[in-house]
Amino acid sequence: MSLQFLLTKFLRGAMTLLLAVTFVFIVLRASGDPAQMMLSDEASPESIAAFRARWGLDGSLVEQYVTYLSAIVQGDFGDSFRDGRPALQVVVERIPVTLQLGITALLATLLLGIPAGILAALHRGKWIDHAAMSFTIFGQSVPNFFLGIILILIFSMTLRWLPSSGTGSFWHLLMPALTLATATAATVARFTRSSMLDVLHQPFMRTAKAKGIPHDRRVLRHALPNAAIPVVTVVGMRIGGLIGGAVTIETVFAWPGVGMLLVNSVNQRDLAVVQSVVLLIALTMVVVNLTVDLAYGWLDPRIELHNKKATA
Amino acid sequence: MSSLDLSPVAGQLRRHSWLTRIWKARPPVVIGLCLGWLALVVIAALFAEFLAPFGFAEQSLLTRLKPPALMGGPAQSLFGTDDLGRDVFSRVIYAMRTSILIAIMATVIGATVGTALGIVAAHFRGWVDDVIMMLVDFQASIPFLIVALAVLAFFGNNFLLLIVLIGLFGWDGYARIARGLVLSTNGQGYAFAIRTLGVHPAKVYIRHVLPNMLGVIMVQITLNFPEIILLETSLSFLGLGVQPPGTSLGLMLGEGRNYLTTAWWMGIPAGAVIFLTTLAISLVGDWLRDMLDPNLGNKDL
Amino acid sequence: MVRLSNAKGGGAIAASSPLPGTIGAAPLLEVSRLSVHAGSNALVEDVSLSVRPGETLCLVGESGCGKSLTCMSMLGLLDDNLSLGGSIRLFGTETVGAPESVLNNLRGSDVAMIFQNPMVSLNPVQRVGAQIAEAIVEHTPLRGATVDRRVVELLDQVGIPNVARNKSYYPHQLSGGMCQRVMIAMALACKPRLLIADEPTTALDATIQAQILRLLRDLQVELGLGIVLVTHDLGVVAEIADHVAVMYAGRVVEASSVDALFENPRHPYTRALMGSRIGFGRQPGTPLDAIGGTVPAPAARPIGCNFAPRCAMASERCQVDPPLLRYGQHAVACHFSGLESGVGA
Amino acid sequence: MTDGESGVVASNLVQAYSSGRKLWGKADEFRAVDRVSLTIAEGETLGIVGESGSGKSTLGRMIAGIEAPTSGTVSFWGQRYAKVGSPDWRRQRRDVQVVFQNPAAVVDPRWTIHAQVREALTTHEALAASEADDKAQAMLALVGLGTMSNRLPHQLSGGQLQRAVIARALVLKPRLVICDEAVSALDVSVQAQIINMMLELRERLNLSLMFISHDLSVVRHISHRVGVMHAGQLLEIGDSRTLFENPQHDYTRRLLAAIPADSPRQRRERDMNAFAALAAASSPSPIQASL
Repeated sequence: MSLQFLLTKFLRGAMTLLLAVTFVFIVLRASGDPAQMMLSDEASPESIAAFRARWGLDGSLVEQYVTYLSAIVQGDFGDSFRDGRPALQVVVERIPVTLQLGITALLATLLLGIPAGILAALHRGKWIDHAAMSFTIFGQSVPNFFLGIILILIFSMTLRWLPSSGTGSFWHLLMPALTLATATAATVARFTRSSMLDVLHQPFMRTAKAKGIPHDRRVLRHALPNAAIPVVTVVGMRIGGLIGGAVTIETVFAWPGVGMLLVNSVNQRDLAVVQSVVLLIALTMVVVNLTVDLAYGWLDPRIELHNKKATA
Repeated sequence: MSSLDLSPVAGQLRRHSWLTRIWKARPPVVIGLCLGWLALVVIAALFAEFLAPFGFAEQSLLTRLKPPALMGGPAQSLFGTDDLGRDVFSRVIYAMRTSILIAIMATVIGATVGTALGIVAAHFRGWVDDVIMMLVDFQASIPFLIVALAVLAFFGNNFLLLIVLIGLFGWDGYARIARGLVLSTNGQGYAFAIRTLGVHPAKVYIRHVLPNMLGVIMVQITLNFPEIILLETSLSFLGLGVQPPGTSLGLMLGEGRNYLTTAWWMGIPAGAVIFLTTLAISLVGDWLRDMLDPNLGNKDL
Repeated sequence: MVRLSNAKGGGAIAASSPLPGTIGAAPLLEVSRLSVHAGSNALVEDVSLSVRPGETLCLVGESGCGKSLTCMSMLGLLDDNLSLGGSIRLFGTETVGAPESVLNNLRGSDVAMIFQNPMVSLNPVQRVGAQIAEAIVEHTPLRGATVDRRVVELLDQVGIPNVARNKSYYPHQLSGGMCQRVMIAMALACKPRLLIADEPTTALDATIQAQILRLLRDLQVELGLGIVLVTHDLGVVAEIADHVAVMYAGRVVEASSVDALFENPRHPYTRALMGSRIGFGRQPGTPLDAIGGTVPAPAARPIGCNFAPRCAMASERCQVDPPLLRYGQHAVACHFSGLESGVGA
Repeated sequence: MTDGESGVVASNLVQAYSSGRKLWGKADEFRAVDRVSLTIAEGETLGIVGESGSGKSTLGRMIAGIEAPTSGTVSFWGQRYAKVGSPDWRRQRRDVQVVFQNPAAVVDPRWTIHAQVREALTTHEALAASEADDKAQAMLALVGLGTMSNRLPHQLSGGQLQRAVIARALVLKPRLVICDEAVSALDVSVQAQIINMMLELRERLNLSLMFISHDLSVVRHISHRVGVMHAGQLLEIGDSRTLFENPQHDYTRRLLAAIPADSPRQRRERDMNAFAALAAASSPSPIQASL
């Protein structure tokens, strides 16, 4: 990986963040008077005036944009009107709980999706392939909130094995994490399978066979490293899906994380909090994408192709 | 020996498990069932007034939370009644109409906007391409449900905004595909070759490029449509999509969630309809892809 | 030399061997009555050939004639959905129907193979040196620094400059010609006795093709390799072959020593191929002796002689009665070119 | 078109690409074609040979006017090409046509070949429907596809499809046709059919031809004059016979030496001669020099 490659990716991430901030700014300005919206109805005229001054709402649109940007950069996302604390603080408190759910779901995605995809590709046309593909069709079609409710109905209400809501133990985590992971695991499995099949039909796999390398080692040394390259991208993309899914799943299982906070804040129009959550998620996604790009550059030596002249 | 057509291969039909045989039989049986279900959904959405025994807002406080007809409930309520005594079966039919209508309109918006922008990006290249692709990347990098929630939080909820918002979900996929196809045919492909005959680019796009793109766009629609249904039902489930007294499949499931222990039938039928519909479209889409690209067999996505 | 066996079990008819001391040596490869089927379609039918140490056999024909399938089947590299019939013996070991472990012991050690498109035939995410080392470790007891020395030696042998640097490059950092040299080095890694080359120079520029062919010839003399080389180019045949088998629509239609074939092509298809060539002996601007039509698809092959629909000499008999290959020093599958029968055209 | 000057005169053509977008510093400039000048007379066939990456295709595209040169000019029967994509440029397409290597890539897979030939015709001529049909049919008959005019591209073999593409180009009655590796992907027996057809049609239609190929034998067979491209430059250009019998440039000699032998006997003679020359002069043979 060259410096050029890294810098390009960093710039792209910064660009996405700037776009996200601009997007929120435009929505904020287009939707009416932010002073009215960001503050509660009972706010005094003085506090409204103070708010306007602080956010630079007296100036031109360009000035407002600049003020807004500098506030965001300093970590000032406004105050939550529900408890008056800085919105960012309200959000950050919830992160650990959400992270617990998200990371468990991500692990479940990888541990279910990738092996299922590899096995399906290696046994193409056999029952294991069809079982895996049936699971992926199911996983991609079932709405996660419906799956969650059905699981609650079966395991909490009827069998009474698992708690239907709340946090605290592994048993609390099990249903939400699996529900959240189902759709992403399905996508990852499908993609892994097609990527594997693609690689298995590449000429270099035939070369490895002609070299006399036994089947298992061909798969391990030649197929997997090549198939991993596109899978990394799709896993990165599905993390966005996990974050989106977490919003509904947290609501279904009353999981007190960022997702539930977002839904409640939208319902109560606690705009400072909404804006913090959106920008925080944008930042997360930028970091995720950057990580994916780095992994990509590490896995695929051809990334250098554009930067380094091929010799000999 | 890539020029050989090796499609009819008897060797593959050796030992097969029952699962394999069911899978092989998929086109006639399972796809038939899927198409049948989708036809039912469309008919229900078109003729909701005639099919539903009751109006969707018709309340009857005397018959609240009655179980489905086959489980001891009143005979006229097939799926039972909800907390306001409304007939769940009738409400599911009306909810289908809302959800399908939103999904179709949103798909049309997304497919049109996306395809058009993709073609524009590929035709003009340069900064136009850069800007459009930057927006595509942006859309792909932020979970759309979050964006939708933010917009709804700021603008408040109304039906038109909801449709436009959902319509903008997935346009990036169409744009990417259209751009890729146009670039490849413009580069060394037939669109380029036909232009060097002196044919006007607009004619080339209308006569040649668009008709050749339709198959791929259709496949993208079968991928995008279930996602759109899931997005709308998710939003409605969270109480941020279709608002009461209107009804939608997601909203019904959301309302029924509080009665899971006492009256599970309030939400489950709506959830089942969502699931079956997205499942049917996904299966038909898979099958369509195999039909459109026989070379891929069923190996690809 | 090529020996063409048939059901009567006719013995080998020895042509002069290119290398002294190998006359009568046991064949490295004996293919007899090989067929490849995709379902009910025969892609390759009744192909018999053999190769002895130090000689080069060229399989020549246009696309769709089955030459690559024949070549792939020699190392058991066909797709699972193709079924193999007949017999392929490598150093006396039958490989048709043999377990994978038997084939794996032969592949890359005693028999090596190189392919048409070297750029995509190498693993894109592994350094070329490591790919050669992998073959060595698989088949020899060499380990560690010894392997590394052997890799350097091999790359030197195939004429790669600046080995120390180039062995740690990835395939995409090398040119097509360099990649083919790496493929050849990999093939030579475990001192094979037989090299199978499937259109090894087709994807390369003319000057690179000349270099690679030269390299193969030199290595053959040096190591006494037997070579099977598949090509569609009669020029390549003229450059490198000792013996030639011309294939058309899945069958061998003519087989002989390279000199006999060029001086006296006897099958109408071989003559048509020669006529279509634009050699330097031809007056520029004059019409070529083109034949009409194209090679029939496997499912659309005629009942009689496969070439009959394009053949100027075809008679009624050719339409219904597929001619068999008459074995001999110069074997031909044509009703009109029989040596013994004396039926003239 | 003015008839004051006939044929094509290209002078000092340069095509420079910058290799990749750089974030900082100056992008590396790569000259695909570097100061090439040549002429093609009316009715003449100019062959261009070169290996991959020599710039021969880029040169062809500039002579055809489908790619504007970075600098330099092309005079086409006394006229300059209009801006690529402009209405004037579209009208000029009638006079110059390009035939590419892969015919399947340059036809609309959903249109019959007749419809595609007809479209080319009606783009430039306002014809009655039946007249356009007849002319397209006549052109297809001329290339030997008279009975197959209603087929879709995938129903034709590679050679037949290439004939259809040639028909689509020739129906416009162009002055210049540029064949860019037009027969390279075809089997030899089919290649011979197409070459014979081109030889016949260029006489009948008084075509100027630019025949680009990596195959020296094919180029030699069809061309009156031949140019040799290497690394973007036109190393030498001249009468076909002279160039092949008495090459001036070292690279041309290397190219010629790389042509496979006609027969095994010729190969042995050549190798003997090379060995004798090596022994005599103890200087490396052309093949070794390039190793």
